[in-house]
Amino acid sequence: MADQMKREVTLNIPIHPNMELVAAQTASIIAEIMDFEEIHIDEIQLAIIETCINAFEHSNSEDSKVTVTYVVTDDELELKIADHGVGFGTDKTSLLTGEAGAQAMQKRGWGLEIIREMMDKVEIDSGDEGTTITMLKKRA
Amino acid sequence: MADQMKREVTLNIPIHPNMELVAAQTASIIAEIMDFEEIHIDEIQLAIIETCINAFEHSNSEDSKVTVTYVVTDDELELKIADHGVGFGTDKTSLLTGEAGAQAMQKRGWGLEIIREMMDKVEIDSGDEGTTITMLKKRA
Amino acid sequence: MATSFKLDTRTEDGYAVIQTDGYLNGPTAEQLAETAKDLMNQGYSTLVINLEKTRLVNSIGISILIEIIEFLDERGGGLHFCHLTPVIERTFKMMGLAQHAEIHRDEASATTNL
Amino acid sequence: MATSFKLDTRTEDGYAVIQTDGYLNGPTAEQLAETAKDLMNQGYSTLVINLEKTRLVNSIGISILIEIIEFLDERGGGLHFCHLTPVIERTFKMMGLAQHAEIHRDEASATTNL
Ligand SMILES: Nc1ncnc2c1ncn2[C@@H]1O[C@H](COP(=O)(O)OP(=O)(O)O)[C@@H](O)[C@H]1O
Ligand SMILES: Nc1ncnc2c1ncn2[C@@H]1O[C@H](COP(=O)(O)OP(=O)(O)O)[C@@H](O)[C@H]1O
Repeated sequence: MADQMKREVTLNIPIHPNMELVAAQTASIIAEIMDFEEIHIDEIQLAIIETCINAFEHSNSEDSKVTVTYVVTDDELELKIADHGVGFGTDKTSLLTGEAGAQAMQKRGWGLEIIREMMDKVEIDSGDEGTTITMLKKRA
Repeated sequence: MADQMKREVTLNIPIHPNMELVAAQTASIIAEIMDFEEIHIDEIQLAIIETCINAFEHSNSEDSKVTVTYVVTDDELELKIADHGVGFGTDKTSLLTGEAGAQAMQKRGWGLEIIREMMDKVEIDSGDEGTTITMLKKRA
Repeated sequence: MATSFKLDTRTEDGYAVIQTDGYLNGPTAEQLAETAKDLMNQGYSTLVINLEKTRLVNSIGISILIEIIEFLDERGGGLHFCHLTPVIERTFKMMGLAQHAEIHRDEASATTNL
Repeated sequence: MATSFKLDTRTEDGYAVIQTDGYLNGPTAEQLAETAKDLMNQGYSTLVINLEKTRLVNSIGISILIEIIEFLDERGGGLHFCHLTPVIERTFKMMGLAQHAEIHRDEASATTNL
């Protein structure tokens, strides 16, 4: 199999309102250059926004920074969104979601579910050193 | 005088066609969040594009990377665009430009002049370690 | 720092239309909620929110939209949305908004039979 | 990797219109130059380039536009631009394009008297 080209863009944003838009917009133009469909670009943007606002709201990180790494290969865009905050256990996500949450019009606790819905693959690596969410979108 | 808030976004792009658009687009959304006028956002984007393609074309940098730092204060956007390439003397820019260049429809050698035209302040720091172009745009 | 976000309001016979322009997050959805409550207090119990110029809505913004629905529900009002992108529509459905608000293609179909 | 760039061509009685959509850089301006030369070879010596859907043009793209102007000049043709953003128009003027090509507000005013 031929070696795949791999290109990396990294972005550092301060934890501050609207800075998630910078991360989303950067993804949008990279995905556009990669010739992703518009609907997939919207999905990627929403997933990044939700991941960033989670880091903004919940990480309590001292350096107040989020690093986004965009790894571009021929037909996939991988995103790593990392903070140096307090981390969380995967059991934290115990609110109603899915059908039950929708029925109850549960207001919060949807972020991770939205991210999983929008992307093809999502991995959470969280601990004392912070949280890194790695997610993948294939060009359809 | 009150302390000004200062926020920094940094972006690393590989030297590769169209990656200048990523740097420009990131500036565009930051400037939009800062409430810059549309025409000034276009000016900032063009200045970044010209600076990046200069680094792409001329830097011969081994790490093949360009780092863009966006420094946001209340009413100014400062951009630093850095490569680790061969650098250049400021005497390099000896082609016809300005009126004479326009008269002759000089094809190349306009990048730095365009950058200066689009931004409020431009500083070039270039040497063996690479080139850093620092430029400033005030919100009108 | 704030993104440029705009709200346009139009009142018709029996309903009001709010047109958003820009990113719907916590603060901007709060603006929208204020406007919706004002209209409700002016007697417009049926509201149409036109999202044609909004491409991104985050989950905090949607949680505030749910509050608007609850507010209207309690007062016997009704909320209609139109011009959702496919991704916004999907997110609205995930979070249960489609149960208590109606989703339409455009303003014309949202306002027929109001 | 390439940005999505599109060219639309329309021929009229005595002139042809090329509409660009997207970023004009080296490679995309070369595409435009090829199209312009093709039209010229088909007998259309007057060309209108409509940049309505182009927001960014870099200096390498402009250098290729100058080549198109030179190509047309040598063959007695003429080039007209319309729908330039203020920044694109300023850059065209800086680099001397305005001397040998005409700049118009829109297609209608570009094609009057052609
Ligand atoms: N970057 C993060 N750092 C710390 N905790 C996080 C992070 N991301 C998510 N969490 C935890 O996961 C929970 C669920 O997140 P989410 O599904 O987005 O819902 P919400 O943000 O509305 O609570 C959060 O309440 C938080 O406890
Ligand atoms: N980042 C850089 N690294 C090395 N040389 C540079 C860099 N930026 C500009 N230069 C030098 O400055 C010259 C003038 O640049 P410019 O005005 O943009 O015109 P052009 O790129 O068309 O030659 C270039 O030809 C090059 O020699």
